Amino acid sequence: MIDFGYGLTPSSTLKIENVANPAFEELRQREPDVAKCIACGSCTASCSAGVFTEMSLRRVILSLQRGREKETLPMLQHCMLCGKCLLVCPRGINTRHLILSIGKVYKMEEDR
Amino acid sequence: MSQNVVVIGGGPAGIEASRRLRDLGYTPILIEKTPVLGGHLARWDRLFPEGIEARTVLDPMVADLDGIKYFTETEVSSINRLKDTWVVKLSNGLSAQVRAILLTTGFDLFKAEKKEEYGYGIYERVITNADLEDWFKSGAAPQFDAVNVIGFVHCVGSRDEKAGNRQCSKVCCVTAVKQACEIKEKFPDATVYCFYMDLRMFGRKYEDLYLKAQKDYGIRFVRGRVSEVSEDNDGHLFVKAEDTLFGKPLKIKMDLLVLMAGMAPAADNHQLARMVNIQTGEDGFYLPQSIIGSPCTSSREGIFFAGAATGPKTLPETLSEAASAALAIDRYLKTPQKK
Amino acid sequence: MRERILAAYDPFVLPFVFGMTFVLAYCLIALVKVLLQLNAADRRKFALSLITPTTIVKNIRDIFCDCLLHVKLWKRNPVLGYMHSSIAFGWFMIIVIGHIETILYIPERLHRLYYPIFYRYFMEEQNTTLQGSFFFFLMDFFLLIILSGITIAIIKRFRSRIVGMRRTTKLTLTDRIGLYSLWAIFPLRWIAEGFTAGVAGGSFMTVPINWILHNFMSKPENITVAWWLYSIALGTFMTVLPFTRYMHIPSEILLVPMRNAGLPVRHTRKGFALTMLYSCPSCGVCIDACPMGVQKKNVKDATVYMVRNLKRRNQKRSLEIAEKCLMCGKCAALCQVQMDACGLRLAYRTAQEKKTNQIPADFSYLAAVEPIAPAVEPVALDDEKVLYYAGCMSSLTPVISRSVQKVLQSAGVRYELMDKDGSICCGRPLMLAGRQEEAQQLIAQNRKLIEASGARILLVSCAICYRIFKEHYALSGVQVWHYTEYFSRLIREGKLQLRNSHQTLVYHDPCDLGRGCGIYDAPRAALRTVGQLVPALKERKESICCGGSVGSLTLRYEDREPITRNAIDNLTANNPEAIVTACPLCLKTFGRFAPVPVFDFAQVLADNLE
Amino acid sequence: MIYQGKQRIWSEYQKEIPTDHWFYVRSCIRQSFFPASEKTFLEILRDRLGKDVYETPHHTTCGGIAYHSEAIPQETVMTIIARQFALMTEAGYENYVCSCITSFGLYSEVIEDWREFPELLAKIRENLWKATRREFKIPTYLAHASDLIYKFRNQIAEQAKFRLVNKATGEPLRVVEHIGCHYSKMFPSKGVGGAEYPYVLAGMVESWGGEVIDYPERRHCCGFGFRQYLVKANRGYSVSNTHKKFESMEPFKPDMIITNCPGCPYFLDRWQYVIAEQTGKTYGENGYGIPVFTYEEVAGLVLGYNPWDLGLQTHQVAVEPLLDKMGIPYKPEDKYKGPRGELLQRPDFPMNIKCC
Repeated sequence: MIDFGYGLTPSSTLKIENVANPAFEELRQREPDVAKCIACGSCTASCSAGVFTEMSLRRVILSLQRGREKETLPMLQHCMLCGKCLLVCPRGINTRHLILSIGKVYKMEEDR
Repeated sequence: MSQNVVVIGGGPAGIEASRRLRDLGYTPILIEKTPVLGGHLARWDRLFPEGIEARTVLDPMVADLDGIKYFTETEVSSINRLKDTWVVKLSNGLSAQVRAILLTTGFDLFKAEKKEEYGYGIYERVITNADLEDWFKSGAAPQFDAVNVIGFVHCVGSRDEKAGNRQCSKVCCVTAVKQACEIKEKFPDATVYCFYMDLRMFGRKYEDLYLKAQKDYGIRFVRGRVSEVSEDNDGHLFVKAEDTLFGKPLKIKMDLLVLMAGMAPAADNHQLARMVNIQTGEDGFYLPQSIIGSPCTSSREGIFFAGAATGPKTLPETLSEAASAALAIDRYLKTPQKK
Repeated sequence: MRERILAAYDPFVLPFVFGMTFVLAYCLIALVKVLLQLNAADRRKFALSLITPTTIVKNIRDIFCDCLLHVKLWKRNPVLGYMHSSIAFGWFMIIVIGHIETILYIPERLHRLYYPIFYRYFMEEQNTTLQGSFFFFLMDFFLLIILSGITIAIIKRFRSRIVGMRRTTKLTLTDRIGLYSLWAIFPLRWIAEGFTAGVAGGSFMTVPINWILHNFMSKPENITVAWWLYSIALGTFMTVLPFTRYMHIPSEILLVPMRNAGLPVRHTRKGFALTMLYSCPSCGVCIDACPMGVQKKNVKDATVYMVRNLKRRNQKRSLEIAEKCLMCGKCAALCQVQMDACGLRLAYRTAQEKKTNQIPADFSYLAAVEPIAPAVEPVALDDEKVLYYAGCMSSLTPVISRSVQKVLQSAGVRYELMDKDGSICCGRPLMLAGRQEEAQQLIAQNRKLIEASGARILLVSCAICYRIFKEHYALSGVQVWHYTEYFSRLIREGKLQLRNSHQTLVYHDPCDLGRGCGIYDAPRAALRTVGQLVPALKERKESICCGGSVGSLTLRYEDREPITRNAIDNLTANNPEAIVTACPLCLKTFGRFAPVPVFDFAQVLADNLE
Repeated sequence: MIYQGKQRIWSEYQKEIPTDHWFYVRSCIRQSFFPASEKTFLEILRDRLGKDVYETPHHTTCGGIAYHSEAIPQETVMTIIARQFALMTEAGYENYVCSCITSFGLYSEVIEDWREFPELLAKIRENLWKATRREFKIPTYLAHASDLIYKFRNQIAEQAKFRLVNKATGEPLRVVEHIGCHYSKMFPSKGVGGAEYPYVLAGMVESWGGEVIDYPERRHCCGFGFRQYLVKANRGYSVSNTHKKFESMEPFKPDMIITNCPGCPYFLDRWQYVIAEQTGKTYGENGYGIPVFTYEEVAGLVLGYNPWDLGLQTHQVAVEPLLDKMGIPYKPEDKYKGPRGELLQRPDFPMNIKCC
């Protein structure tokens, strides 16, 4: 392979057509409410951990739907499970159980 | 002999207004350019938000037309003002002299082929909401096989300068969610996506339908406008959009794409407007005296509107506007003419 | 008094002996197993408690009151209380008296296990002699008490409404065998002693039975049949006991001292927990207690079913129950054997989290949270600088922190707000989710911040935070006060001038404040100065959870509503003009559905300051 | 694909292209990328079709590359273009045809600007007068060279010696047509067939026997885009775009690519080499790439010109497999010979993409 000093940059397009997202399906079994999320961001706004870190439950749910959990799972480590998101969610999603279920379905990669 | 009123447009607005006028003792002359009464409703299978059959709304109306002279496949050839009456000449040779004309010309479904980049009329697997409704109504076997991923594209020809329609057509979001649930029933293990900019579920029980779509039918909502559609070598579609909430472009291979064509102003609005010398708004729909205060009266004496002729409307709004137009006509005809 | 049967033995005692040895062996093995399962520290703690005099007295008193007299049950349902205590205490006395007779008159037979039980058969005694008639009378008296208890038990079995029982558990097969054998024991004893009454002595019970069944009892060969049946009934009951709900009889005797020793529930099926599982009599009191029981589908989630599923090692159901529970503690408060139901469930959640959670917590960012600027000038000893910790939930109910500050200012108290711009959570919701170590990290960081603030009093307006500050924070030099206590103290010290609005108020005891920390009267005392208190149907220890608790992990939002509405009906039974509570979560939860305005405790005070 | 759907769109975008008397201007870089294309264009129009196509040696660049790379302001480029038109007026022509797509887009844009802002036109006239003492008239018709070949595609077909057909199987060749973006994307009405389905190349392919492929990324940029490839730091972005196109057309197994712009053929051709060397992947059959042609070269092949006279030897991707498919005779040994038959040096071949 010749190094020309420039190369192909990978496409940032998400190809999710038939990406069988088994993990998300399992999460949906454990907590069907995750489907009700309308990504309004109330949870992220009122998040106790969000005051100190970039924790955002909205982005986590969305990235799980897109199969891109690697980018957002580290955020969940900061969650104190205080339950404020549970109180403010306009869709009445049991966000605490969702977070706990995510912990059971998705695995953190030991990159360190 | 009771006074006549000319009603132009045989859709739900025209029919309902005619029935009300008849009940008020007038003889409505209902003119419909297509062979069938009922307008777009005649083509629809089930209505949001609860999915009741369109037939159950239309059939009783169409069955109750005695006392109304209606002419299908007939158009208005000319209208002229004679003192305080209008002389209306019809394409079937008849003519009527009336003091009030009700324009219930409704809307045209936006021609989805105008959005070339979506490929309607070019890719087999791209259909419109009307085509889908036809298929639901026909009960025929599915036209395509291996339908595993289905997409609904909102705002086709609505809120779109390039398509010449800046206004929101109001009904396509809730129709899309309804059809998404219906199609999921037909293809239970398909994944259904809805591409929206803003999901406008404003009416009563609309939000419940949205919630049901999410929870029970597993419809996936992607916040992002579809930019282009292309066909791969086996005839399936590539749909491109940006997931604006996630901030990344998105490409999905789909087996069926439904374009939610919006409500465009009726093509022959200008023609009729010229005949009776009234204006259409910048958006092409007729201009009532005031959108809030008197949506059914026009700027010209004796000319009235009802239904989607003055802008996108849901069916209940159309029917109630038809009733209020009938009353407006009744009040106008009952006031003594100024000598 | 002489021995009728010189060999002091008869084959009919065998079933009883077999049953007795079996149950004693079983209990012994279980005891050893339980003690071995305790970890070393708990075992030492338990042993220590057994020799400290105060706990010994407490143990004896508790065993006597709970196990024999069922005092707690009397308070709750006198009829059932009588039934249980009559059978338990009566039977206990019969055994004791039997042994006393044996010791007095034929001590050498004492080593024979069966002898005191079948004393009548082996010893011939006339009711004419003083001690004979005395013992006959005593025995028959307790026999009567037991039989009365048994008749109530039979009525309860078929017409449970009459005895005021509402919902209870279904009897398993082994329970049924145990129950019917228990019923059979004493009537058979009555008949058996009827025979001996004919031959030797008897009293007001055994003699009349002899007349009634004279022709049957006169035939000598029937005598052994009666005693055989009596022994068999005893034997079957004893053998089947460990597998029935009646296992609670022996195991509660072990549970009481373990509880008094203050052992924690570490594992759901080992040590203290195992004793609990055995001690559950499946009485079903917790079914009525559970606030979730409002919905039919939740009835099967009461503690009795948790115990049952744990015994049957049904992982799936145990987890479901453990995760759904509101942790309101009402079933534990009313439990007849005072089982730590919440501790059991929390232990299950903790084990589950440790096993299945794959996203470890990372609270390293907490270190960056700076403490509140410590008071610049040194704080005089008596000057109580107050640090007010409103808690996460209070940022969603601002009326609370605003009212608390208004009251503090009016009382001239110098205070600092610990979480003006977002706080580190107190850790209790994390702990309730089963993440104990992670909670410790929050506790450690919060402790550092509190102690660094130089305050001497930590004021908390949330019942949930209060409980964990009380139980898990070892704050040196800082006292933790719940604002209900602190404000009623301010009122007592005259630092707060309040006017009585004579508004009829009902006070809702937040679970973590009332049952959790035992604070019932302080809020009521304060509220009486500003309004007229109206009682709820059920309050104090039996107050009904508002349904909004973060204790429940899996309850769906729509399933919380019926619980809340039920709690509101309970509160508004005497139609107060307003509901007052002392927890942000209850405030928010009631606020959604209550027909009358819902105020926070501090809000009511703040609104009625002079 | 519903063919009538495309035809309906084409019917809305037809142009009335004049038949004769053209003033021709060349492209700055097409001769260096594909040397014989412009010569072939003139030969076909003048000799084969007998058209009057005048070309003055005094014409210059249209200034497009500099303008698009923001090296010169709009007024400067407009004055250059005004001078070109002045040459045309002086030569007595009214129909202006340019060889380069970027120029065509620029000319259309400039003419459109002048139409909307007459004062700008007046200013440019003054600039030109001051600079060169010349006057000019705006061409009555502006066309791109491919428009002309499209217009006379049937006459060419009549004189054709070969067809875009696979000689062995008789199947029409599968042809990917790539239109330069500046041809119709800026002004859809200025392109034959509009922006979504331009017909200018498709028309040629169909009349010469080939079959057009519509692959998903057919309208995606070829990767040329001036600043993308001029600056080395951006070049990765340029080759990634081309890579996206090839990945998308691969399942359709195209035999050849026909283009009408200076940059597209060059980059579609050269980047196949870079992609092959970097990723080891080729898109043609058995290790070869997909040959890329300008429409003039294809017209030349169809009319039977000698491939080496069309300059096909300067292509990076070997054209021989396609010539064999069409049955066009060629002498492999003459490939690397100079104009007088002397053997030029044979270039050393790349590792991952076959050449002949």
